[in-house]
Amino acid sequence: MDALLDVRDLAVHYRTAAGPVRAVDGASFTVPAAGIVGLVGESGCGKSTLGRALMGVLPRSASIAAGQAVFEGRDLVTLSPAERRKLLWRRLAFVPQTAMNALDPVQRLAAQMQEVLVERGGLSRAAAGARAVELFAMVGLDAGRLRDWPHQFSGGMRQRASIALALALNPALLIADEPVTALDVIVQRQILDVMRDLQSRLGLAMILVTHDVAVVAYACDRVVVMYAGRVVESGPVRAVLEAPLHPYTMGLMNAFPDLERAGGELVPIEGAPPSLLNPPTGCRFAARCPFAVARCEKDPALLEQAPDHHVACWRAAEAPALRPLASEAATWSR
Amino acid sequence: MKRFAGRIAHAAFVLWAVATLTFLLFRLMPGDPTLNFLSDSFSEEMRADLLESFGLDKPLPEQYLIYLGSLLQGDLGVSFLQKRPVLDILLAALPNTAALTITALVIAYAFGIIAGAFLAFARGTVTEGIAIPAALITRAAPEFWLGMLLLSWLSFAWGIFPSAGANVAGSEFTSEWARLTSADFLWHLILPALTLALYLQGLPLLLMRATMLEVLNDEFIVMARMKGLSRWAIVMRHAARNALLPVATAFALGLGSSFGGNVVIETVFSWPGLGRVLVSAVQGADYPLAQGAFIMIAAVLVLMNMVADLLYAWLDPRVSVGARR
Amino acid sequence: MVPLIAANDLVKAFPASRSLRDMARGHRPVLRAVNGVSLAVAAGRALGIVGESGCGKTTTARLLLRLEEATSGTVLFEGQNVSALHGAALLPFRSRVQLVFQNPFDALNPRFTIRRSLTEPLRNFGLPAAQWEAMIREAMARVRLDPAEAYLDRHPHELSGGQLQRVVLARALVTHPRAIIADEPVSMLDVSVRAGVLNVLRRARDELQLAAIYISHDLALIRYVCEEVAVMYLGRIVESGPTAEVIAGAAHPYTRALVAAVPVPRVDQDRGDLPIIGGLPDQRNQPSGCAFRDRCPLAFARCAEEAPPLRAIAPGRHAACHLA
Amino acid sequence: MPGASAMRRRPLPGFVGSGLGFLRKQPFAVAGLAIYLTFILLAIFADQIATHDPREILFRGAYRVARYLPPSATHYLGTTAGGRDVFSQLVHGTRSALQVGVTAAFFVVVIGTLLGLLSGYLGGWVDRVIMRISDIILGLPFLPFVLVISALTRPGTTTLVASVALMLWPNTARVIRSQVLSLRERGWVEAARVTGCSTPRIIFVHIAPQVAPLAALYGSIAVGWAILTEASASFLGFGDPNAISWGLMLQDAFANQALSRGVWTWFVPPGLCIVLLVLAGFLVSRGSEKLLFPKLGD
Repeated sequence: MDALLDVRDLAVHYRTAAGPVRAVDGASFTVPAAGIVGLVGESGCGKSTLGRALMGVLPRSASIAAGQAVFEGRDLVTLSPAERRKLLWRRLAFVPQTAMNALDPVQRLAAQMQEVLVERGGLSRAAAGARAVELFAMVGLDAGRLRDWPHQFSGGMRQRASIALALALNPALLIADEPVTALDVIVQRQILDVMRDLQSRLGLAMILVTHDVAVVAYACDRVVVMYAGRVVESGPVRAVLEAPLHPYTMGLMNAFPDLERAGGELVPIEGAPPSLLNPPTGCRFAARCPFAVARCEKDPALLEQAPDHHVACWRAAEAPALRPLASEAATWSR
Repeated sequence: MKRFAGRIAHAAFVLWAVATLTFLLFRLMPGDPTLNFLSDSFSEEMRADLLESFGLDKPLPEQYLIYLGSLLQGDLGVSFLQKRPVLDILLAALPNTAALTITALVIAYAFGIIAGAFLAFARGTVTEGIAIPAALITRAAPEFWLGMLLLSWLSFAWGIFPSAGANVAGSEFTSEWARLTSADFLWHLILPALTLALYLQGLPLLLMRATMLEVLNDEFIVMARMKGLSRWAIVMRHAARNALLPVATAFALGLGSSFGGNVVIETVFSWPGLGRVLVSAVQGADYPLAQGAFIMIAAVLVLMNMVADLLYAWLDPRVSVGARR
Repeated sequence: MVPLIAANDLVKAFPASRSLRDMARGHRPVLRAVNGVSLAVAAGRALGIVGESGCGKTTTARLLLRLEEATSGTVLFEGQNVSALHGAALLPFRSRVQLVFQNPFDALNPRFTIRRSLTEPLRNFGLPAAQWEAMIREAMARVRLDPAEAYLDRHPHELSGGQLQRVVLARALVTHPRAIIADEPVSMLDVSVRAGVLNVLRRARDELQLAAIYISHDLALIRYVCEEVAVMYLGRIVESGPTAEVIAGAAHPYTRALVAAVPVPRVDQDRGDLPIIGGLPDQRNQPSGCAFRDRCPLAFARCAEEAPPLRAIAPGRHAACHLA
Repeated sequence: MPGASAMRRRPLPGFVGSGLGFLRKQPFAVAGLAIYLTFILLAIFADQIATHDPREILFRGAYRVARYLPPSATHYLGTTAGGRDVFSQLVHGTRSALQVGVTAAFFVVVIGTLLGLLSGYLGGWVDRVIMRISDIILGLPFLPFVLVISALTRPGTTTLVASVALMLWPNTARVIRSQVLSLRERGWVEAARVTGCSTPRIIFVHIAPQVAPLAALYGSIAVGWAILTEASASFLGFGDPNAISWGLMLQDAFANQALSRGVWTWFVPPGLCIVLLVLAGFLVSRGSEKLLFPKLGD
């Protein structure tokens, strides 16, 4: 497969007084040249850190400890800051979470558009103005709103503006970090529709970081499931969500209340993710997994269990038999 | 517009309250304030005359109304000792204080902002380890003592700068402006302004550093880095502009409080400003002059407090521009 | 059905910002966060209030709890009007109606041990000290925090989100309330532990025959825990009825949009376009007539002239739409 | 939030542990506390440490006042123009500095915290009244006000302390108030209301402990302000003429041409002492600031 981005054994560590926190600890996945890849996992699983590591904007206390991330043939990890700057926003752009103040509060949207288009895109001021109007139209915003300040926008509009900014220079890959988390369902759906629509019209690749399996199911073509700093399962959305191979993915699917599935008890995953300060050896999920066996004390490798469907579980081959068990609450409550 | 009107009304209320407080303060303090302020050498008759000429023989509420009325007309009374209108004395001193305060503040904030921004990027370095305690020490030192040190060193020991006054005694000028721009005045200004600036720079420095550090952690700065913008653009266009909001407010506040806070520096350098007028009036029991000086200093303070608020609102669109649907 | 807790035409108006012109005219504009909400819940039943942020659902909950004073309207508890009670007179009501918070990381005093947090309500409501320990243990067992000793002497920062939310629920249950109001009880929790907390909540309601009110933006969650649902839009209830029926056959166009927008964790959703226009309007600039009409794909002339009242459309079902 | 769950679950050290960690991680605060301790010891043992009676006029020979003596083994810092021992005055000056600083700070903290708590939690007319009063006080120029009060009443330490407390409480009250405003919205305060807590109990049992560190921080800054104000007032001649204070020493030195005579052993040490004591307050507050607001740290 011809991958636009190939992440191999990437590790990101936070330095703390108590020792390194392994936020991302050997993550591997690929992103094809077009389509939306969902990066899904619970809070603290390392998915947001991973997105920031790819953009090269980790906080001071964090650093990439190992691995590589090959984007368009070049390793983002070893790239010099100057080389990376050339790629940023032109080839690789970012859409932040709405709740964060990702837009400069004391600059009008037009100025923030201009800045990117003129300084990074090399457009003339006039051309930049026209392009800004075009971009706003693409995400469904009125051109008149370019003159507004960020705080005058509602959450959904701010997110549309962020997407317009991200698409300004026609990037090849867009990383969106929880782009709809802080939004209400209706606005959430509208934003996801905008993203899907733009992806298919512009034919670019997107990584959609989210904690919500339903968002992945609605918007993504591929999915990468992360748990405690590692990728536990990845593949096409249909394969992974309809026939999950990893017990954690099975658990996630059953833990959701479903609008159309009636009553019955929800199936919780007991326990909590392990501390990433001193993560347990072996499979990270073993402590919460109802199907754990002696073998799970050793690390399972991320292997291609079915065509294009990778999983890191010793019992992946037994998945069809485990799936029905995983949908019963009794299995998980021990 | 509405904010503007509201803020002016608020300032007017505070001014009225301060004026009333001042009135009561000078009249209701324990002991007879008139005694306090009248020299022992006055005869009983002279005292009665004086009381009458200053309206002090009338009942308190009436005095209060007269007081407020003349205050509104800008009439602050006549000095006991100098026998001149208080306002004239104050207006003569005002340019000196203004020159000193503004010069010192501009130096202090120019230096403090640049050094503070620089220090925000020097986290964990030796420079920071020295600069922060040094800034704290200048904040902890009494202004007059800093002045004494500079005086004894640069004026008495090395004889570079004059030790007192704003002009060489007996110099004549065609106009007040000519005096303020004369080389002689500026030469006299350097030492007191430097002392005041040394004392004042700690605040903008520490404030700029702190807000800068806070802003640099903001998501929109991380976004600017992701956009591949140059370091200069990130720092100047995004970080500094946001970090300067509270510093600009502090400048206005500093202007207000320095007008009255210069008292000690003006004393050390015998600088003929408002603070010096106040101190000598209080010491010399010249109560109309003391009261007038106090009210003028308070008025500047209240005014600048208001300016600070309005400035902040004006600079920050989140405050000045309402949300739109 | 005798309602345990009920609201009658609740209104909460906040003063809106005034322009100089308003001031000159002595005009005091108000924002009605809650605009005439009536509801009733019987013991052992659960009502879900669903809507977007800003629709007034949280304010409704706070009015029901008497955490805020209603501008008009009444709250009835066990048939008694509690709207006018204050101070000590309010204590019996407080001990009977409890709240489960949205953010478990913020709902417990960080300086208190779990035991102290659970003791506070018992002390405040004047229960005899001899019973405290037993009541605390009962509550801890009910929320499945076992053994209780493992948690009681710890501080909130030592527990995970799921555990904290169970403690919050235990605190609500410790005084044996009759009604419980849960404001987005799992939205701050990790996906994998949400189900556990929801199960505990549902069991507690069944076992104690509580009247329960759930506030959520998530219809799927409401579907799981509530038999009845009320949909709110801009301070008003626009539709109510049995949850399954409302979801399957929504009568109000807003409800239909909400149902269509709820994300489901399944592939191959052919869900079509969202039947709604634009985003939530500014509350100060509501359209005439039906408040939803400028977003409604079905709006027609009458909607601009006349606000549709909430009326019965089928047994147990109400909707505020001319077309329902 | 990266690694948030890991952080969240990491048990914090107990009270003792955090105290020790505080000493290790906060060199600023440790330095500040050390300075405080030194001055406290100086004040307690002033009589033992001072070499002379600070008020005694010393004589050289039979009738010559021992003025402007250079530093020596008997007079570590020489003598004043009035023939008094500088070192002994310096040591005894510690007492009045600490007395002024601590009492003023105490009243600032108590008044400011109490009014801030009431204003922030109760809101309504209580809040409006308290805030209007603080607006008015913030409209009064600080030092001129203290001078006028001192001039109109009997000058002395009590007047100074009272006027400093009167002028400084609004700052503390405002900060406490805004902290309370945000605490009031916290879930656990709401929870206290729902679980039947009385208003006084919410204010003093639930909220007050949370603002105590902030109040202490403002207290340590108020110590410095009070000392500086006392020094300035004394320097301008509005202090207690009978007290022995650093400010009066500086005034004495200034009035007696110590500057032009270059008697730096007279006017440098009192200033240094003021700097150190005020600095100690800043250092302690900076140290505790990091402890209070770890977000500012890194």
